[in-house]
Amino acid sequence: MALLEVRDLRLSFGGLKVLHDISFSVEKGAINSLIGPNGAGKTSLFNCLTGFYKPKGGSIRLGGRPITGLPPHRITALGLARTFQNIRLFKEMTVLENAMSGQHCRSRHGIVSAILHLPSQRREEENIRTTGMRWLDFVGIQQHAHRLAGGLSYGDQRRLELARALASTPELILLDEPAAGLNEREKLDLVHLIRRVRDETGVTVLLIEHDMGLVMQVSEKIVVFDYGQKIADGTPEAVRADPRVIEAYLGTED
Amino acid sequence: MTLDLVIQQLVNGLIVGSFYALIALGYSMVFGVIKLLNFAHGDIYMNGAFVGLVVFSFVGIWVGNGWLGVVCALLVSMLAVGLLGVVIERFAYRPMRNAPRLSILITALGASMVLNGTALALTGGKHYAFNTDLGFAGVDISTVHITYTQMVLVAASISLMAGMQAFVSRTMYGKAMRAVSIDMGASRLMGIDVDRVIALTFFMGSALAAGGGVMAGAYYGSVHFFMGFIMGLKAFTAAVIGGIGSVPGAMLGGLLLGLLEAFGSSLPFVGSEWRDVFVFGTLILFLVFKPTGILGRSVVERV
Amino acid sequence: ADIKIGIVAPMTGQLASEGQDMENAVKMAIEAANAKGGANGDKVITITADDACDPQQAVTAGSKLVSEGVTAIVGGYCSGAVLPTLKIYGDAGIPFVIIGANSTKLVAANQGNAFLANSTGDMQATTAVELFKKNGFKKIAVIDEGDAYSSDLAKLTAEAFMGAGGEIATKETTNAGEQDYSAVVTKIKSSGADAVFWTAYHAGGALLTKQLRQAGFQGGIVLGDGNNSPEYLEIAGSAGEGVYLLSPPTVDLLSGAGDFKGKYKETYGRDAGAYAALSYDVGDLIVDAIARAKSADQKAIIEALKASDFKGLAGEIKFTDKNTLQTSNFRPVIAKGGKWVAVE
Amino acid sequence: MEPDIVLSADRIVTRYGGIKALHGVSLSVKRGQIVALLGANGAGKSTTLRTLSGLIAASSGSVRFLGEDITKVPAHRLPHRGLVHVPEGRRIFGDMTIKENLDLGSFTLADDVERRRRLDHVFELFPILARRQNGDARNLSGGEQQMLAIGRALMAAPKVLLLDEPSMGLAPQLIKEVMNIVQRLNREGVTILLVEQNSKVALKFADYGYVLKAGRIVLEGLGSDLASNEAVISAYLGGVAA
Amino acid sequence: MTEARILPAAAQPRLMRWSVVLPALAAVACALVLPQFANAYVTEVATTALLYVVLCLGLNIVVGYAGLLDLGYAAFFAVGAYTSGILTAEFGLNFWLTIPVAMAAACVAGIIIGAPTLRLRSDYLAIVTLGFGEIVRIIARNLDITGGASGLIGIERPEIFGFKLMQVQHFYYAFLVLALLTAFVCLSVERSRMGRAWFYVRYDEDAAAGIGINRVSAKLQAYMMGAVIASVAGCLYAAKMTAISPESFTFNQSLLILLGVVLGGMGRIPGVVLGAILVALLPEVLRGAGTYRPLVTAVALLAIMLFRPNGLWPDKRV
Ligand SMILES: Nc1ncnc2c1ncn2[C@@H]1O[C@H](COP(=O)(O)OP(=O)(O)OP(=O)(O)O)[C@@H](O)[C@H]1O
Ligand SMILES: Nc1ncnc2c1ncn2[C@@H]1O[C@H](COP(=O)(O)OP(=O)(O)OP(=O)(O)O)[C@@H](O)[C@H]1O
Ligand SMILES: CC(C)C[C@H](N)C(=O)O
Ligand SMILES: [Mg+2]
Ligand SMILES: [Mg+2]
Repeated sequence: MALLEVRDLRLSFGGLKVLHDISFSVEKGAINSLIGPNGAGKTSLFNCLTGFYKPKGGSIRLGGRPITGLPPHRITALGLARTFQNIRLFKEMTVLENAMSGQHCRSRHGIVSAILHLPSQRREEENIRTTGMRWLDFVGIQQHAHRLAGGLSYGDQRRLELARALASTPELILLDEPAAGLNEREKLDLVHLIRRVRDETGVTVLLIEHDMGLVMQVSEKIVVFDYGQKIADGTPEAVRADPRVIEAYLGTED
Repeated sequence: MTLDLVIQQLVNGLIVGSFYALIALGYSMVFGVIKLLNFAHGDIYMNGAFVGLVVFSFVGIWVGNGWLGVVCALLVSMLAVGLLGVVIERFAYRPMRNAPRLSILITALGASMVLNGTALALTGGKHYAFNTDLGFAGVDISTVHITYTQMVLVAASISLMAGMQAFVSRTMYGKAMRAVSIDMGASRLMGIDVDRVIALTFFMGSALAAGGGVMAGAYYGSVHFFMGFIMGLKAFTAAVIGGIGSVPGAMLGGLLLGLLEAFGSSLPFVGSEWRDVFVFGTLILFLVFKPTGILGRSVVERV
Repeated sequence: ADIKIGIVAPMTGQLASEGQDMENAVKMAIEAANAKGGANGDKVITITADDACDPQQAVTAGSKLVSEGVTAIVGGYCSGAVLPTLKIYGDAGIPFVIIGANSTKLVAANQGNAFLANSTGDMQATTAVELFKKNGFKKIAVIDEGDAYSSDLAKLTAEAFMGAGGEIATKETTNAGEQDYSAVVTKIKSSGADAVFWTAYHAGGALLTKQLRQAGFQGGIVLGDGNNSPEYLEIAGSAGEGVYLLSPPTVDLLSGAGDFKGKYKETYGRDAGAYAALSYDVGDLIVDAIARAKSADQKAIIEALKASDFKGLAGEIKFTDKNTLQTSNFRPVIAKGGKWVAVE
Repeated sequence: MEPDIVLSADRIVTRYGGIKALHGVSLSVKRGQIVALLGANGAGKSTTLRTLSGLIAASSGSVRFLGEDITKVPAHRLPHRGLVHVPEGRRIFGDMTIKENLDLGSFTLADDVERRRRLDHVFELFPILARRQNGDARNLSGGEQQMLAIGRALMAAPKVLLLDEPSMGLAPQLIKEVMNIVQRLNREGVTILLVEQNSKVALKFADYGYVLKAGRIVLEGLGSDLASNEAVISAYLGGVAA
Repeated sequence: MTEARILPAAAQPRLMRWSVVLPALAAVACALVLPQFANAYVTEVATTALLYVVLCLGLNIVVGYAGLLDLGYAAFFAVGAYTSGILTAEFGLNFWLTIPVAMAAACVAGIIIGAPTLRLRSDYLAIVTLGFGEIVRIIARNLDITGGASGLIGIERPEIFGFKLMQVQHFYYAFLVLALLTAFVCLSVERSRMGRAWFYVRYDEDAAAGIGINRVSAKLQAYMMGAVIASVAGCLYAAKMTAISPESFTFNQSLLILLGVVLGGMGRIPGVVLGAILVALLPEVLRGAGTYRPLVTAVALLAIMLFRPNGLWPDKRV
């Protein structure tokens, strides 16, 4: 069974139909991409998957469990993490604290045990810190742990967002244009990092990207949207050759 | 409640409500442009009433205590207090433009206290009579008597508000105000002098409050240093209920608040001492179901 | 050594004007006493503490006076602010003569050291009921402002009037600082009341009067003692004609106060307000009590106060065993030609 | 000074708080050119544009525009002199309609007939904007917002246009479309200073280019020379950011 | 406009820094001996200052940590004061037993008003809290059990181990203990998982939701914790005043507490404590100004805000 199953998903704002009966699935352990022209509805789909938008119809299943219409924090707890198209870090907090934030839904101590300084609470805190450090290490920015997140370079901020999402120990991670604003070398590093995420942690990846070089390089399957509709779905080779995709999105090479 | 009573309370509510609306409008405009809950707005209203009274007593020597005097007082006060608003913005708020929002809020509180404290020091807390002879003539609808003064008052505040709405939605300067409220930096790139636009907003908002102050002073016949406090609160309430930042929203919010109060005073089974529980209770419930006020935009944050 | 007398009054806040009057008049009395050689030959000095009519500020103001080592304290305009201070002065054993505040709650909370120089709420209620009867008012609307003083007076009067066979048409509460009373006016009119009793202060009283008359209310209007202010008449204007007021003894009503009135205006550049005369008397009374106690000993002063048999501008001050006035000093007056004149 | 230099910066230093973002940047733009300003993340490209358009004050150095020193001229005075800046991230007025956004572009213009004329020109360039003119700008997709941002700038009838990363976040086809429009504008006589990270795209069109690194110009030359010198550029552009 | 940047302490590499601990200890030591040297008035004012310290620390959780603008905080103060006052005066309950009841009452009140409204945007939340504050005050004013407009009088003074708290000094120490306790609680929570969650929500609600934080629940917890602290302060306040009335729980009171939070430097405990002390002291220091007192106080306040827009003692690393 597929890890993520989207069936007949519909979304509209007022009169504007943003998603029309979208269906597709993502297999466990895969790296898939979602592409399409600007305004095709890619980010909106992510927002539906993660509970930020309430779809008008259709269903979403994660690992067989229905998650349609749940609030974002519940969905994260069920194993779906995301990054944002325009970086949304807690800029005024440290890099480590950002990484620690991901584990909120995996820890449980509350106000009372904090006031009482219970030993189990102390241990949990310690655990959150070390786990946070581990993820920083994984994405390669642990040397900046105590700097403010807002002071990181753009590329490092993208990495930190990834670390934060990974810290919630997801099964599926959604990346919204992770390469936007990165230069060629940074993009190469990103491809490498995305592969490591899947290979070393087993997390499934679904990403939105406009950089075709990166998309073709990294994805096993590509879903293509246009005007809120799925117009293609297949391997990079198949998609690249699809005339509808070329017309709507890629354009003719020159 | 009998029908007459309902009509009478409706009239009562509309009259107070039009004052609330007028003051709320300035509140909302200032909020719209610099996202500041201008706690000093009520004191501006109070200052407007005092300036109006001084002018009225002065010109009264020549023109008497009738309409002409009130109109003179209104115009002079709106101009003078409008400028006061500009001065306050210049010296208290502009230096704070990049400060945290709560700090600006506290600065506004400080500005309010300065205006209020000055008025106390100057008047010694005395209540002044604002005696006009506008008369009680009017029309009767069944047992309900509506004076011409009341009609003029409602008409005046509605036309001030309509004018404001037209200004904001039609003119280039009005558009500039909205642009500044959305993005100051980008506005400057359009060639908009942001400081000027903000100053203009304060001028207009303060002038409206002053106009309200003079009208209220003349209508109710008394002026004192504390009169702005409650009015400021009501205006704030009305502005938020209407959907803060929205001009027609402020108007509707003001009228709604006036009506709620009028009918809240004649609740069945309980006395008028429960009025504000009713008013605020209704408002809170309302916000639970319509979280952005009457005309506030429901912005789905794009993530 | 100098004898220190504390004055607590609202010097800021909404009732600052009244507080100013109290301070001025007490000081005038003390200066006059000093000119005659002070108390027991000692010079009397005053220290003013602002309570802003706010309970919390009143407590700090009170403890400031206590710490300054004052011999006695006079003042207090708002019952709400005086109430929590009674404990402080009581514990410190300081004689305290209350000038204005007169809620019956003060009597209950008194620890024996406090004296009410103003007639209490129930005395006023009695006077009010008498006035209603005399004018043939049968159905009264009672309106207060929701503060300690006015709601206490409203309640007492309503009870007293019903006890005397009268009917309460409606009981309403307004908010201090608001200008529009139309909703309440509408309610009063539809209640069929033949008179209105307003128990709060003059600012609201004037507005209410005006709006009642404008709405065509023809019945009687009666005001509590917080309304005696020249400002009331100025603001109410012609609408105020024929309105009754349960007045404290003010300079205009007192035959012997002409000198005081002139001197007050000369010294402070303003007219003497409603409580100026009584404040002057209380200033006098405290010096008199110290003189009678023949020392600055506070217990002795309290005893002397209990035994007071004082005649001042405002009339006589003699206390009951509850430290309240033996005879009410409220006088019903009526507004005629822009002046308060005594009702015979 | 050469007469055909319309915009120039002379050793400008710009700070954010205490931190220097530009360490003496000098550049010049000639009439009718497309000049590219390249550089990695955080190199100071946007800061340079902001300093040129007066959004941030330079702490030293000077900016000249059409022969006048504009270093101290506030930002809002420049559009009607003909210097218009399309900022990074588009910065459209999302709560206002597309038409209102465009109107604001010609804020300083009093002549309604002329405004209408310019509006028609923009609608001709970007037909999608004409179709959705009464809709709220926020609902446009990324690419359409970019068109609106450029269209809004054109409403001021610029002599010199400062464009900050117009290709950011755009689909491949749209990048092409936008760049075509840039070229067309240039042919119509608008001088353009183009900031790009994507050097391939930028150098295809540019007459001249500058490369910024850590707040300093490290390389400049004719567009074609730089384009053939990709290796050198990517050494700078691919280098460690910030 | 940017919010003042506040770093939760967990971010700091070392939790205990002597440069912080030593002055804090010194301040506590001074506070301990103060009544030995001061007269009743000074002690009274200092007690008020401590009351504001507690209230401001409580409100700081709501405003400073969770970023919720609360204009009706005095309501919870009132809930505490009235619960304790009524239970001791009318039902003869032991003062100390009233505290847990008051805490529970504040929690319930916090949930009733907070649960449906905390998702509102800041300015709308402001009016809801303001309205709630007024509702609580008017209810207290209109009910018989609360003593109506005159309030409750003759509230019993508490006893502890047979010792009756009577004088200002006694209450001074009681409030000092409460203030220290509150500071300790705030410090502990600030550095914990929930404390961080508040900061996350405050800086970016959507991002917080995206990483699995329940925004409404986090806000509600902050709101309730603030409510509980105010209610405990209210209990002690009632016992100290022996007479409480609706006039002590006005909108102005709420503003004053907010003022203390922002004036000193929102979000960090030392700043808030300083602000609270200032709010209590400033009007007293300026007593000499008479009728001009409000004006002078206001000018002083404005000057502070204009010269130190982030508060007097903001976080150093801003
Ligand atoms: N909250 C909203 N209100 C109204 N319209 C919206 C909203 N969110 C998205 N839309 C509209 O839905 C359509 C799809 O937008 P979406 O952001 O999903 O596009 P996208 O495929 O991610 O584009 P891009 O590549 O530019 O990011 C657009 O037309 C957009 O204007
Ligand atoms: N508002 C700001 N406050 C503080 N520092 C800033 C600000 N904006 C930019 N900086 C800093 O100034 C330097 C130059 O930034 P600038 O935005 O000009 O770079 P850029 O070349 O445009 O990069 P990008 O390609 O990411 O847009 C960077 O180190 C950046 O961190
Ligand atoms: C009329 C006033 C002297 C009464 C006083 N305000 C009180 O509260 O008791
Ligand atoms: Mg997108
Ligand atoms: Mg940039």
